[in-house]
Amino acid sequence: MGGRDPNVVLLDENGKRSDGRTVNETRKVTIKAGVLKNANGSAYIEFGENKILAGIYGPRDVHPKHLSNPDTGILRCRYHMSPFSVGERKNPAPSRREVEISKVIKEALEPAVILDQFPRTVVDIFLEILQADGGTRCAALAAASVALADAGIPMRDMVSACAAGKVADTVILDVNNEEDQAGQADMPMGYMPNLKKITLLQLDGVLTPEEYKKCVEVGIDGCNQVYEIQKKALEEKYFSKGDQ
Amino acid sequence: MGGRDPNVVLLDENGKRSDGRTVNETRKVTIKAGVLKNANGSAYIEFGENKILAGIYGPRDVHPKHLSNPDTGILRCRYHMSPFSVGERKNPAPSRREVEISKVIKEALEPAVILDQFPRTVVDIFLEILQADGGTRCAALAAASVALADAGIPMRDMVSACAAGKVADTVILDVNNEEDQAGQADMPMGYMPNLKKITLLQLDGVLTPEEYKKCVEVGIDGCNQVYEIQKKALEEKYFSKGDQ
Amino acid sequence: MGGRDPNVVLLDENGKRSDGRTVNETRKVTIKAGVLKNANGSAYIEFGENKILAGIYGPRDVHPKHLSNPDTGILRCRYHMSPFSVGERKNPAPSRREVEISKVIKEALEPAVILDQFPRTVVDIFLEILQADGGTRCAALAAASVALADAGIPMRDMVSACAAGKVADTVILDVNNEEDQAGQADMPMGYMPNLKKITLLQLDGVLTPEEYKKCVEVGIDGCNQVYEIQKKALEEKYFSKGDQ
Amino acid sequence: MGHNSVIDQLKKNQIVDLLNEGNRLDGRKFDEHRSLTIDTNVIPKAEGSARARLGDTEVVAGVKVQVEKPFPDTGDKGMLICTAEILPIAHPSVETGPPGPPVVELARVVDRGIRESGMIDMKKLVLVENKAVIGIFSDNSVTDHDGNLFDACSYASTAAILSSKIPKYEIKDEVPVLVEGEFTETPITTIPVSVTMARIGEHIVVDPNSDEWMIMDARITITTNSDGNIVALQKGGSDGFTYEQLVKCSEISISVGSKIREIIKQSTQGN
Amino acid sequence: MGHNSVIDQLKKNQIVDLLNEGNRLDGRKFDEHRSLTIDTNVIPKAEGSARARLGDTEVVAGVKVQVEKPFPDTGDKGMLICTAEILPIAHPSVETGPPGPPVVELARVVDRGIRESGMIDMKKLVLVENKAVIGIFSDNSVTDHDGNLFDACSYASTAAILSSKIPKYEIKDEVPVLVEGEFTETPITTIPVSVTMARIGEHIVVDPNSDEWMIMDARITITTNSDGNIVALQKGGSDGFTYEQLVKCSEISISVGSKIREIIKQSTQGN
Amino acid sequence: MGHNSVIDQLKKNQIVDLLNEGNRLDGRKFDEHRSLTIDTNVIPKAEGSARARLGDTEVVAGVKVQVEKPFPDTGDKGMLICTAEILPIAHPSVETGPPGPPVVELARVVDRGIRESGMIDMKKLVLVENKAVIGIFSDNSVTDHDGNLFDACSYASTAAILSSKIPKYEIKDEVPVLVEGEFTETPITTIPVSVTMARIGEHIVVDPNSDEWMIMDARITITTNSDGNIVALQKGGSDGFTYEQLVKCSEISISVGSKIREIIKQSTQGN
Repeated sequence: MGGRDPNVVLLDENGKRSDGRTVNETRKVTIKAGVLKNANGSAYIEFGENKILAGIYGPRDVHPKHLSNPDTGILRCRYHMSPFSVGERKNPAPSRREVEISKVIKEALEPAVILDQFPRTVVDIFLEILQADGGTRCAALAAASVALADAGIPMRDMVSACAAGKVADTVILDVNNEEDQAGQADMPMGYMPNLKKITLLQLDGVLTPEEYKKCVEVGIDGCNQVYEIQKKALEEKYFSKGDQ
Repeated sequence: MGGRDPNVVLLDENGKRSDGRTVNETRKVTIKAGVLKNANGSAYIEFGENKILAGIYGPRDVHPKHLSNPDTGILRCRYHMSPFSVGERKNPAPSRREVEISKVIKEALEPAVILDQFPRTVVDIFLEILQADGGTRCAALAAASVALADAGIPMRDMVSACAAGKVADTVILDVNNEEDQAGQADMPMGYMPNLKKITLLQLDGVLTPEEYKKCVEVGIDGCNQVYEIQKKALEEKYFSKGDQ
Repeated sequence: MGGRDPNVVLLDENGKRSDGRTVNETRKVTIKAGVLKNANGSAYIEFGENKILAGIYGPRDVHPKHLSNPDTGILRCRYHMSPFSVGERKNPAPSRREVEISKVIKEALEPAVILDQFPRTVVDIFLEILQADGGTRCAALAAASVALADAGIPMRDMVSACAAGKVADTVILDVNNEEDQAGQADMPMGYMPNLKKITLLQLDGVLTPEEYKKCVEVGIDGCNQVYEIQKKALEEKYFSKGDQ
Repeated sequence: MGHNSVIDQLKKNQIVDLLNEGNRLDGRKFDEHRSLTIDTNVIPKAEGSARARLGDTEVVAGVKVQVEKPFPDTGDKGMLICTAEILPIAHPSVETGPPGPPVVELARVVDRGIRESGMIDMKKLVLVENKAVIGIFSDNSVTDHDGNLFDACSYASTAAILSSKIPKYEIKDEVPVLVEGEFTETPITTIPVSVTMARIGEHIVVDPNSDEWMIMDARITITTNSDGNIVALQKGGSDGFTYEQLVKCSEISISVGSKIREIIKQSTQGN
Repeated sequence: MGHNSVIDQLKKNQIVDLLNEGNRLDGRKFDEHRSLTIDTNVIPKAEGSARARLGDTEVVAGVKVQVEKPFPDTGDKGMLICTAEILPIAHPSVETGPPGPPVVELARVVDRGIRESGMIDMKKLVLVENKAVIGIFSDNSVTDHDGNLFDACSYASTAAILSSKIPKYEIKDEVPVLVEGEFTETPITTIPVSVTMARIGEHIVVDPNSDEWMIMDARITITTNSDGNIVALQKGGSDGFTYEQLVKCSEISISVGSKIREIIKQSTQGN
Repeated sequence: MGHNSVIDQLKKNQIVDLLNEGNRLDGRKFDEHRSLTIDTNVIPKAEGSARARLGDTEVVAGVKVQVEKPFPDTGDKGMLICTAEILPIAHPSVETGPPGPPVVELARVVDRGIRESGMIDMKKLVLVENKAVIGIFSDNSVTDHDGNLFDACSYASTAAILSSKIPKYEIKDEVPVLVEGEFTETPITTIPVSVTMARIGEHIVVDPNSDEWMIMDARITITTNSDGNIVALQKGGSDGFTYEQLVKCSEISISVGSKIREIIKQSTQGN
């Protein structure tokens, strides 16, 4: 929640947001599964102007060995921004922000994957942000779920993701970059619709207790919407083309 | 020996120093043993305005393995300054100065500890400078000795420590920060009073051969004073409270 | 090919270059083998104003172990510039340029050495640029070959080295620093005269196809000249003094 | 902290069995934090400082105040940076070297909780717009580790900032010049309080200690401000929360937060 | 990519046997590059961008244009920097962390080929001499790795630069001020094309794929410009070339280069 | 240098037995340094340089002189920085990569000995007070390692500085402008000489070679100036010294130091 410039009109008199959406509308989301040749599973997501590649390698041996767990497979995650993905060129070395986001995405996916049958192995999730426009962690998490399914990793449910937030004292769905910069709150969420579990949740910005509840509800609604698109992406790959 | 500003009066006509001490007087030193819950041994020292925590872990396994010695336990030492310990905020990454001081403190303690009976293990000494005011390496060394004793590490003797120096052409005991900045010489010393061995000695600044001898003598005298306080700290923990 | 300042006269009306050489003339090259006490083999080269030490250690155990090859010995190479070797003091940490040059020199020497009989070992080549004046990679490569021979490493041939280039629209031999800065092309070459194989080749700058062929020919000619000096250095060590 | 799956599992069973009976290993109620004591001005040479002891977890925070050149797009505001380091004296498992992901997360969550609350009025920390602003660095050194570093660091930094003073500067030709020995109050607007809760099975417990931390299913840290509003949140751990659990956690964070806020206020009074 | 000497040797024998009969494993002619498709403007928020697919190798290049302070000795020229990263999604063997020697070489060879060709007229990128110049950064992210990253990155960066636009700046009191929404053409002088060839036994093959890359004896990358001149060259690999092979390679690089140049031109037309 | 305890112990016994009879392994007297030869101007492109050979230990030192912005609190003085690197050509045990504690100590002890002696009159190296000063960098590259790098680096750097010249600068509008080809003398006030001694059992030996270095109990490096005063000292090694030993070492450092000072003077005469 950077600037909070009060001059930007984030919600007009007709309830339309700066990019024309209503308060409960996500940006346009398209997902394609199986876009990479070498990876064991992959997905490409466009979430508004966000463009993100997710690739999965594993289950495979862990290096260094002492990180492996004799009782179960483990998950690793790298969230990384390409230098050209943001306004000012990003230094390619991982920032502290990228380290933290890698960790929260990993922890959002751990409740979903079932790795007991792959002891001493690792499943690596690599997320590359090619273009960023607010909400990259949610978009990356949604892509990662599809890529894990594409890789055939056993899962209890897919994790879906979408942010809620607050602009102009109104709770809205799917905060874009401009709303994040000038708005009042941003609450990214990861959610397993079948298990009704929130597995990623963060918040920056001020909410009353009532607004907080509303944000969580709105976020869950957004996740349910994105979930349908995730399922469609897998159906398109596995049934329209008939392979596997 | 940085500035050597000739305008600072480091010794007045009555033989009093800028902080009111006589030439043979140390700053106020207080030591408390056993201040940390998790460490195997610990000590907190206030040496003038210096505030330092010492913690000991070990004897314990060495990682990486190839550093271990099959014939004896080894000692490791980290001297580290908290970012808020000095006037201008210190970068938390270890400086070359901290690397060198860690090494000389380790070598000052090696003659004291008896680790033959703990082959392939390490005793780790961690020294955290919470507030610095000149003479941190001596204060840290004195605290480390008490913490090693508190951890039950077998020792030939405790290493005590105090600096001698020269201001206004006079040899003095226990150089403080102002005297170090504006004075003529600083000679930090570590000393085992029972074995009469000097195990840490450094010098910055110009001394005649006679002044050099005087400095060593004065330093030994200071170490003997600090030694009494070190012993008192251990007595207070182990006899006044009666534990162990 | 940095500046390409057109005002510098790199070739005068008599065909003389800025340092008085003709177009087909190398700078003065002197090589001395066996200059270091501890290294298994060594050489010191002065190639014009370049001054370079080459030292060899090995065949010896590889650390870390996983880099070793059970079928053959391997080669490693470090090309490094001393801080005082160039006009503006160089940061001692290896630059990306040094990393690349280390790699191309290693690959230039690999066709020459025979390491099958030393499985699981490494031969380390360390090249220290004490003074640089253009053409350091060729000079370092020539010195490395002599040092390898001095270390008794079995070789198919020595690799010789010299650069060709283009100044004032003319193909020349052995580009010096001034010619590199103000000239039109620089083509460093490594060559095994007996096997007639080019094992190092790089090019910066614009050449027509004809000039390209001419450059390769001129470079080979230069390498042949340097080869004689390399052989002489070994002869001087092993026959004039009669040791080994 | 290392893992030993058999011991961990036994400990987990013991803790869960107790929780099912309504009890915690150390006798606390589910929504009860450990004893919190805060001493301020423990590093007198820093512009602000505090030691927070939360049970057997202990943190020293020091505040340094310096003139900084602002970032191009925020030249009308001062700077605030909170960091955290787990000192190797704090626990046998601590490794020296660059911070790993858990320490990076710790520092960023502590920083965000204080920053997003608007605790300090950043607009009042400008010396020369776009050229020189006051930078406030609050560095946390963890000296003893018995779980829940998030809250312990947050309380230490908050108290250190509350106890801090800003050196006075005069502006001469657009350059700030220090006025020796004079200070102004740090412009405080609210007191943020983070409350960290662990989910263990279906139970939510406040301020998990080290044993609870090792075996919990998931955790959540919610920071509230003096108005009782929520200003920052971070979910962690390898499992999730239901909607109902999240609502319950928000209520706990407000009620426990207001108690903690009183302790912080009293500990820093008179500064 | 890891090594397994027995498998490698069998694969090498198979490839060499085929080459001796005049065939390549994937059916290409010796001087035939793989299918090359280039899409531009794939990262609309960057000032230029392209995705290049060379067989199953895929690279995304993005161009960022920024005002930079020039180096002391080149204050009369803009700056151009090309980089390369092999993303861990690209191949199971990729390791994260600082780039090793092969990646450093990749980035430097791509950079040199474009820089030495004089593709961009650097003299036209000066805003305020010695004080402010245009810096062009072309960063390559390799997303799928099936060999010959040199050419794939080179084509992606070249196309991204060809598709790029330079934001307009007005100079006020020697300081460049961005004019929002206005752009000028990037000053292009020539189109460099790199052609990488592998020597396997006595055969020279163009655009080696991953299988060929693993078992080749030596490689050479030759970059030519629109005039058909040679502007950069890099030999690699653990063996050498004869004079005759080098001459042959230069001829191949010119003829194959001119075909590739047409593909790049057509892919970037209309930008 | 690695450790092999059995061999080390045998070597130690041999050396100690000899010392007890009054002899050293290489025939030297206890207070005798190894042969010292110094060549200056070995790196003509540097502003000063020297190669020092102390027995079979060899160091090349080069001096670079550059205009630097001074630190805020020392704007009335030039800068002097001495560094040291042990090149991997110098010994089979040398590892490349960031310097470990022994190399950091080496560089800092060499630096302190020269700096604390006041060898260079730093007040004479100011170009524009608080804005631009002369910075002198003396970098030591150890090329062959047979023990006692402290003294070999110190002698090389001292000789390199004695042989150095300072480029001349004219000040125009508070900016220093280089006057090509003109130099001034480096303002020398004294010649510091470090003398390193090892304690082996109860014996003190000067200038320990590699064998003695490996098995010594403790060491001490004492630097004296031209007046015969002591200006810097560093104790090292895993044991200590008695008061009487320290006094003896100071006397040796003065007498041996004055001999070494003559060798350095003669080697650098005419520079």
